[in-house]
Amino acid sequence: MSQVKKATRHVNQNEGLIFEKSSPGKAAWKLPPLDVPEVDTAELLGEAERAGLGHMPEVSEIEIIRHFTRLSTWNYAIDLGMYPLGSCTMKYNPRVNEAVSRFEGLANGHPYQPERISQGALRILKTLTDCLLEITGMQSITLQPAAGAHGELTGILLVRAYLQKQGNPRKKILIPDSAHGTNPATAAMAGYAVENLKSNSAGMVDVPSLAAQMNEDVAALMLTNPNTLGVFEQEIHKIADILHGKGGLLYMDGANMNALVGKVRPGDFGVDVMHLNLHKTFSTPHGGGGPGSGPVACKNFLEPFLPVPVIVTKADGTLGFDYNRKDSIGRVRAFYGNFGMHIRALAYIMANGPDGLRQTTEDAVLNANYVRKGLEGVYDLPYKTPTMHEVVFSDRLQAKKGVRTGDLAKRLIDYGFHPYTVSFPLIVSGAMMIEPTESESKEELDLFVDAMKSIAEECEKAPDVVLEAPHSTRVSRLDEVAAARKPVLRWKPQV
Amino acid sequence: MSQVKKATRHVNQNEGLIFEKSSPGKAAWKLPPLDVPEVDTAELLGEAERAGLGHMPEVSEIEIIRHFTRLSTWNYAIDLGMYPLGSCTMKYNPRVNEAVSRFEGLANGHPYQPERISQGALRILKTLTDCLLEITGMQSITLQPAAGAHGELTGILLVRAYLQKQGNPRKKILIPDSAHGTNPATAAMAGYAVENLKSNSAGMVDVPSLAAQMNEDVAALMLTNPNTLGVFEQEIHKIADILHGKGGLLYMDGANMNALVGKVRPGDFGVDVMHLNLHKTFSTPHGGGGPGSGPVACKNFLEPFLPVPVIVTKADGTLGFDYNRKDSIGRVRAFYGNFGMHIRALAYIMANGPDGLRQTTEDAVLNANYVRKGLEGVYDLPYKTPTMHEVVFSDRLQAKKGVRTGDLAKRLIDYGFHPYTVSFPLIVSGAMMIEPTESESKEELDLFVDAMKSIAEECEKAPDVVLEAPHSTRVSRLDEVAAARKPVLRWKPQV
Amino acid sequence: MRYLPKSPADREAMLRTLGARSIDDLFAPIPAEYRLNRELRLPRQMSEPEILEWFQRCSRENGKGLPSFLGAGAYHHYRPVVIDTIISRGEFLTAYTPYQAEISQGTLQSIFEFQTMICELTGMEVANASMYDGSTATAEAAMMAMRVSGRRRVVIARSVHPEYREVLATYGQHQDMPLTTVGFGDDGRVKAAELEKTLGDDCACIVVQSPNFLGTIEDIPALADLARSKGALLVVAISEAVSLGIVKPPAEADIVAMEAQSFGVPLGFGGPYAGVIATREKYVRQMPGRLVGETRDKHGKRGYVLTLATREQHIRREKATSNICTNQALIALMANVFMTVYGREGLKELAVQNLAKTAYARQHFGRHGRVLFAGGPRFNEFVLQTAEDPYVINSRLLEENIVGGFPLKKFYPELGNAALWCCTETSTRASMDAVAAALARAQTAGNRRPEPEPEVVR
Amino acid sequence: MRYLPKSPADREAMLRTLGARSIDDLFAPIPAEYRLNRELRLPRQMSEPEILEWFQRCSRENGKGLPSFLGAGAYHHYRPVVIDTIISRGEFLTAYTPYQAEISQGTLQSIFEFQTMICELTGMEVANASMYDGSTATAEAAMMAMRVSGRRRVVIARSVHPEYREVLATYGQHQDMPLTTVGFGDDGRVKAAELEKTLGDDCACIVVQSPNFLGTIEDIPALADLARSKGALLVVAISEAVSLGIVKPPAEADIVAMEAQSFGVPLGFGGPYAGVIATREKYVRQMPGRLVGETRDKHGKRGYVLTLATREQHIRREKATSNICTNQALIALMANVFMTVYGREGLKELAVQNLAKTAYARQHFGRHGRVLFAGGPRFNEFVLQTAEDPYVINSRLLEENIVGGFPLKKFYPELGNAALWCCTETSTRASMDAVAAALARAQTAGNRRPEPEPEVVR
Ligand SMILES: Cc1ncc(COP(=O)(O)O)c(C=O)c1O
Ligand SMILES: Cc1ncc(COP(=O)(O)O)c(C=O)c1O
Repeated sequence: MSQVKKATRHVNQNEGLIFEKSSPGKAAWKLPPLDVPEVDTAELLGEAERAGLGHMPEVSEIEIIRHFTRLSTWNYAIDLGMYPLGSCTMKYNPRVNEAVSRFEGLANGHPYQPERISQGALRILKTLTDCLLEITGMQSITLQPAAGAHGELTGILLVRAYLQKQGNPRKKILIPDSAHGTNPATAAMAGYAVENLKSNSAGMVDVPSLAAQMNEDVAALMLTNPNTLGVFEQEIHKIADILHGKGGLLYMDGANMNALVGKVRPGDFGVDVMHLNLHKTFSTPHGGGGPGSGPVACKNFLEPFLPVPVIVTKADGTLGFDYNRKDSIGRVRAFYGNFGMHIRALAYIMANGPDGLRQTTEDAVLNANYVRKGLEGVYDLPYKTPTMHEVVFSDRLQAKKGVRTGDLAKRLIDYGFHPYTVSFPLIVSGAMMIEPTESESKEELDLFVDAMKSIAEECEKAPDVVLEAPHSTRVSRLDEVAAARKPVLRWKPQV
Repeated sequence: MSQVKKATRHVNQNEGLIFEKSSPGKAAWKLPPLDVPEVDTAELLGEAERAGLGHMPEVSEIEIIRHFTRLSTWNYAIDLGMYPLGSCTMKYNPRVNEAVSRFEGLANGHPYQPERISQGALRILKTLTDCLLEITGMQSITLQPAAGAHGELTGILLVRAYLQKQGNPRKKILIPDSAHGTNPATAAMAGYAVENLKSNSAGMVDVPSLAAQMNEDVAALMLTNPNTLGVFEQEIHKIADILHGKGGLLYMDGANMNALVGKVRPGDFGVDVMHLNLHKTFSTPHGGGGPGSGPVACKNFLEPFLPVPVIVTKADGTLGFDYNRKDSIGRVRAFYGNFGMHIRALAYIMANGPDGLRQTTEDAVLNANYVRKGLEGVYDLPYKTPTMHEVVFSDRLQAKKGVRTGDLAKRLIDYGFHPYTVSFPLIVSGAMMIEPTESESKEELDLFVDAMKSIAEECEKAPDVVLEAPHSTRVSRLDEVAAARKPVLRWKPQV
Repeated sequence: MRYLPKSPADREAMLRTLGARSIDDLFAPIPAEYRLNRELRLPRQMSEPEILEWFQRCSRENGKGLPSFLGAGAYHHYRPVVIDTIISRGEFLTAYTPYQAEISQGTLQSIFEFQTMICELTGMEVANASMYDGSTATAEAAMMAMRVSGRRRVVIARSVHPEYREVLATYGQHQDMPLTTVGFGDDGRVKAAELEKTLGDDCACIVVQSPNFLGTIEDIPALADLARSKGALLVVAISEAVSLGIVKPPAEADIVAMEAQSFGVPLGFGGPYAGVIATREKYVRQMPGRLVGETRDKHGKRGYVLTLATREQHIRREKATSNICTNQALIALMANVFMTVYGREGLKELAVQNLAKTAYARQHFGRHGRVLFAGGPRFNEFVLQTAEDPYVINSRLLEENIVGGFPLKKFYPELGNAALWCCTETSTRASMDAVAAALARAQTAGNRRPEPEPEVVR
Repeated sequence: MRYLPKSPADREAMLRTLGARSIDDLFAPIPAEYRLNRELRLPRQMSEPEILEWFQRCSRENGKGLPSFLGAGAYHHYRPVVIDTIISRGEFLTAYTPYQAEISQGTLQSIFEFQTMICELTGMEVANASMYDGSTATAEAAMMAMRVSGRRRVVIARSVHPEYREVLATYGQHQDMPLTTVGFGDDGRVKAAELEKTLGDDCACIVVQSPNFLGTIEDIPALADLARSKGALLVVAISEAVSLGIVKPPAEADIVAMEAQSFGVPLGFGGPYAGVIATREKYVRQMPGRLVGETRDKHGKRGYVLTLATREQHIRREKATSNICTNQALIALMANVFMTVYGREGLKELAVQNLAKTAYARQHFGRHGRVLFAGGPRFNEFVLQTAEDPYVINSRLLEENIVGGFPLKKFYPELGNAALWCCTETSTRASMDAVAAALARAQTAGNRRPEPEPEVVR
């Protein structure tokens, strides 16, 4: 692997399960002395008292620090390098956002504390909603959803409530075959049937078939724009017209909003309702899978249906929550959403300002096109349509040597990169979905292109090296089939 | 290396020098808008204005986070595993100490702010001095020295000032041949000649020769107790008597105080003045080389000579600094010492309490003896005297195969450990100085003993594996000779 | 912009490579009529100190550090320092969902440990990590019960957190899920008789919370028998996880829907928190959310992977058990560290301190009001009925910089001037005595003397 | 104890292995008469929340967050957030001195970068990382000059930080180092004539500070010529590192002794800070402190090692260039990150803002007092002489929650009612205006009108 420029191998600590380090009498905790009389738990709880805590661990503080520090060194992360996962928008997570979210009054604010002493939190929520509305060009918004999929559900429930109010909720949701899995799953949760919409040869919604499939049974189209091919739906105006013409609504999955911020606003091109992923476009950390935040923005006619509570400015100029909204779809979550993520997203918007956000979008699109340029010809590009923030190749050329997208991905690990998104979108067989985001320097992109080229060569010269990858990690390819066949989902003491 | 249980190899990011990532126009900084009129720098500074900042880097924030995160993954650390450096006392650094040291009023307190608004910092300093005096059994103390060696200098200057006041500063300092290099270096800085004191076959001060060498020219003996062999000077009372008998003073290097805390107090066995290493015994982090803190504790007769200022309780009960001390040796440092380390050490003492500190000492000694037991016979133990907190082996047995202590140390790296202290103390040829500290679990110690045994075997079966070590690191053995012959001490742009 | 790693020269070079004249060429696909030809109207680009100052002000205006007796689904427990030390490591904070197992073993093993500890604490056999929060976990648990049982009606206790019930209603409204609500008795527990009556063979599950919203611990074994006798599942929601340190686990339940916030997660004005669903092994394929399983690599080395993905949206699409994708992983890691710090003995001691503080408050507050539902066992919350309107009492307390209990009028008007008071290990005797004094004043201010509390708690 | 990773069983098992009856057996070597047969009299073992609360109280009673105009060797500059993010990583925080290069490349490369940046900023050829602080660095620099020159007398400007001079006196007192102090003129600079007079061929070096303690920038080129003409070295101390962003570097000096605190190190009530010594290549073997050098491994891969160790105590013992061992490495890393964040352009802009704020304060404060040493160029400090005693003014300002300038009486009684005022980028116009207003009141209160400042600063 002499051609690997970005990474090498280094000694790395092993570490067992925490339960394997436990022994009775070790402790990492200490409570302050009790300043009230002790109680007889048996007397207070009777039947309800618990006997013991089974196999919960007993370890010391240093063992905990070492345990998790060692584990952490087994992870890849944005802080270590490029994370080209298409659709996931793995961008830099600014540290000032972490600092402000830990300020005592914000970190320790109770969701039910009186509004009088919640003005700080309310101002954050209000300021963020104002910013997001300006960015999306929409008219109203809720910050309650905890993630994108949660936002989708909220948005489709808004659609349904609105149509219901019109007299007929309708039966189905149209979803392009390139859509993310959460879209159909969401439609189902909202009680709708899913009808697939096929893409045309340019990777866009096939407008004629949309026209053909659109009718009074269709509640809405869930459109991702730019779509999962990184292609902007150029006929968006026609699409919107067709839907609206038949009384349907246009839902936009805003997961790819990072291709549009500061350049174009969904509210201006006919979108009725959309969600944002603050953990993508607005840099809140992914944290190994979450938390996220999925605000839903809509046009005024959907506003009456938003989840309770909504933020209002009261007569005395202070901010508060309004719960009294008869048409609301109700709550989608307790309290007000992932407030900690709202803080971070707002801090990110403030750090960027209008110019910074625009530049960010431009760099994201520039990077994606730069990677496309570098890899065109080396890997098969099924759709030649212009690329926005991400580009999707296929493994067609390498498949001839028996190397598939999943193998190429694993090999990237040896080159010091996290793999791209594998086998998605489904409309591209052997998809390799690459989203560099704006956070990558030219240097890092060049290294990535080199790595991908070198892997393509390996496919020609020594496919086994790729098929057996990764070679540089502390564990080699893990047996996922066995894991699913006889699931072992928890540790159990040896008997 | 199948027998290596503790570590394996894992992919690790490469990273160039920050200067190699710089390019004009990148920036990680932004200042708030100026709220006062701009100025003409040329007019203000004239001749004194600077032209440019040469090759200072220009990089973005994410590049900085990645740069230092990647670099950090090349380091070994206590947080990753056992750090058996003899004499260095690499113990767990509690995180609560880091938290309290960052509290705004403490982190942003200016050393010259009025005493009226410095009571918090003063209370910390006062409380710490009280604790350290109780722990050492001494009568007075200064927290000003920034590290152990700095404390040594301060202590010897106290000795000198005292003797001077008696009429004769005397000429030399006696230092056992097992002493740390800072001891003789310190004596020289204080204007004293150094006279070596040889150890006896038990690794202790040879009392007869001490008696022989002691005379009116000797200002003091600098004694490390337990000494660098981990041996407690059992004849300490005789030693003290001999010195005092001839008007000399007993200085104790307290670097190994972690073997004594809560079990015995230097003030009780005849020590006149000593330093403590808060970054050893009291857990302040080593930070890759520092900062530390080296308070100096003494008996009352040396108190008048302490550096200015000293902390005093004023008539109104508030705390303050006293600068007006005619016999003081003067300052050894600006301001009051490494205050941040004082905070951490005090937090550590509070977290432990009397029982915790005693238990800590007991565990440290228990661990050292456990390692000694495990390795006796496998490695040569030059001194059979009972072990306190550390144990010193020699490479005599392995040297027969041409493998020296430095080689064995490098091989330990492949086994996932940081090496022990190599070739110190000097009285043991091929010294292997091992101090586990109390922070190691039985599990970690067993792994260490296994590793050392397995390396000893390798010396028999395959010495080259050891001589060529380390094999698992991102760089192999570095050429230190070349580095010293033609020193390259800074980056320069390629021309 | 300081987060962007490009110099003007880099951008030019890249554009040249692309043969583009300007960056706008790359945005040509966007129909001209929609393009934004102005900068967004947002606050100007701010420096780091300005941002810190802006949020510092918000923090100061958000009840910074006041002692509080609020619980009601969000609990103030002490957070060991190591939690933030660990979750702040970039390798955890800035990693994605661990789909690529070979470079995600840190996240995967920690989730596996989390799943194990949740099973130990709840008495269930499998647990996921994670759902959005306790409310959505409860809703998803009910829908899971529908899939398992093939039935549709959900019976829920009125003593389940009102906002959890609202979320269930929202989730269920288009799932053809009839919802029946059952009230609570004088002991604060769900009315068994009423429950039995409404149960029929159309019932997918009974949903209760324990300790419930009124602080009372439900009789889980009895409820489980009842459910089983009607072929329904028992779903137990837990919003105060610390109770598991001393309260018998709901081992007889079929599904546990839990809010892990109490385990080291900041109150954070309501989020992010972490929901968890735990259940029996036999139901695992109907679970929503991610699961980590143990396996081996090709050299036989132990390792961990995401497993049973065929339940999930990215494979199953509209047939998935849920649409959840991004979850609350980092928050689950906080809870993981918290559980590890306290462990076997600490969690018990912690819970016992909560009991003791609450008993003290209950006794002293009780002198100046009426403790409702005094019959049933409880953990760290109790309902106090006062002569005066709790909102009035609270505003007076606020003058003394104390945040009073949660007034129940909004959700349970029938309880009159009642408030839900919560004490944790962080409640000081001093603050409790201050409240007692204020209540005494309120009492004399009040228009009628409430009856003294029947039984006194030691 | 929660930091100790042992169970009672572990301890027993280990004692058994050792054949010891009890732990006391292991302490038998300590003569019985000295053993402590009681617990230490210390505060009882405290829990984490108690410790946090104790120090939180100390923090509140330590002037928490007041705007301050104190400089005088310790400067309040904004600290970018990433500094603590980076230095908090265990791999930096809990590592030892990088003697084992193969597992210390992170620390070593970062020090190499630090050395490079210090050279770029100071105009020197080599730099170490680090000395205890600016004061000890200055003392060690003087002793280094003695070694280099083979001469003994040290001539130091009275405008060098008084505490630096005290430390030099302490270090030098037994080094047979005669110390001559030279005063300053009306422009605040060292008196060249007086300096020239005292210089002789016994002089090892001239020690000046620039900007000096009175805020004035010294004429380094002239001083260097003077020194060279007498075969003495020029040692330049720098206590305000941020000045290097806009002030000409002391490239003509032979040794620079620097305090790096201004580069992202918290004021921390005086420490820990980081001293640095930089000099010419030809003097490198006389330098104290650690040096990192570039080299190769056996495969030709670039790497870094501690080098020229033969200067150090662990090799040279009493012949070492210094007794320093533990230094201030982590603080140097803070400075390293700070320099990297601001870099080539940022450090200049930062310095310019300091100039502008100071010019504003000087102009407005100057209306109510007399700005001394107005002739010479300065960076972010100036001396204001007032009618009223500065201590009195300061106590009045403190009532308005502002910390005033540093009264100079203590060190320079001849300056009368003079104080040293410092403004940085963190000084707000509002706070400066508040001070100006207070000074105006003080002036009218004062018994005599001081002459108006001769020249006005824009
Ligand atoms: C296009 C698209 N839609 C929806 C989602 C779901 O968003 P979340 O994971 O925040 O629930 C994703 C996330 O990967 C996505 O890429
Ligand atoms: C025995 C001994 N004495 C003195 C010192 C010097 O202490 P410091 O490094 O804090 O200056 C050390 C440090 O290693 C030591 O081990």
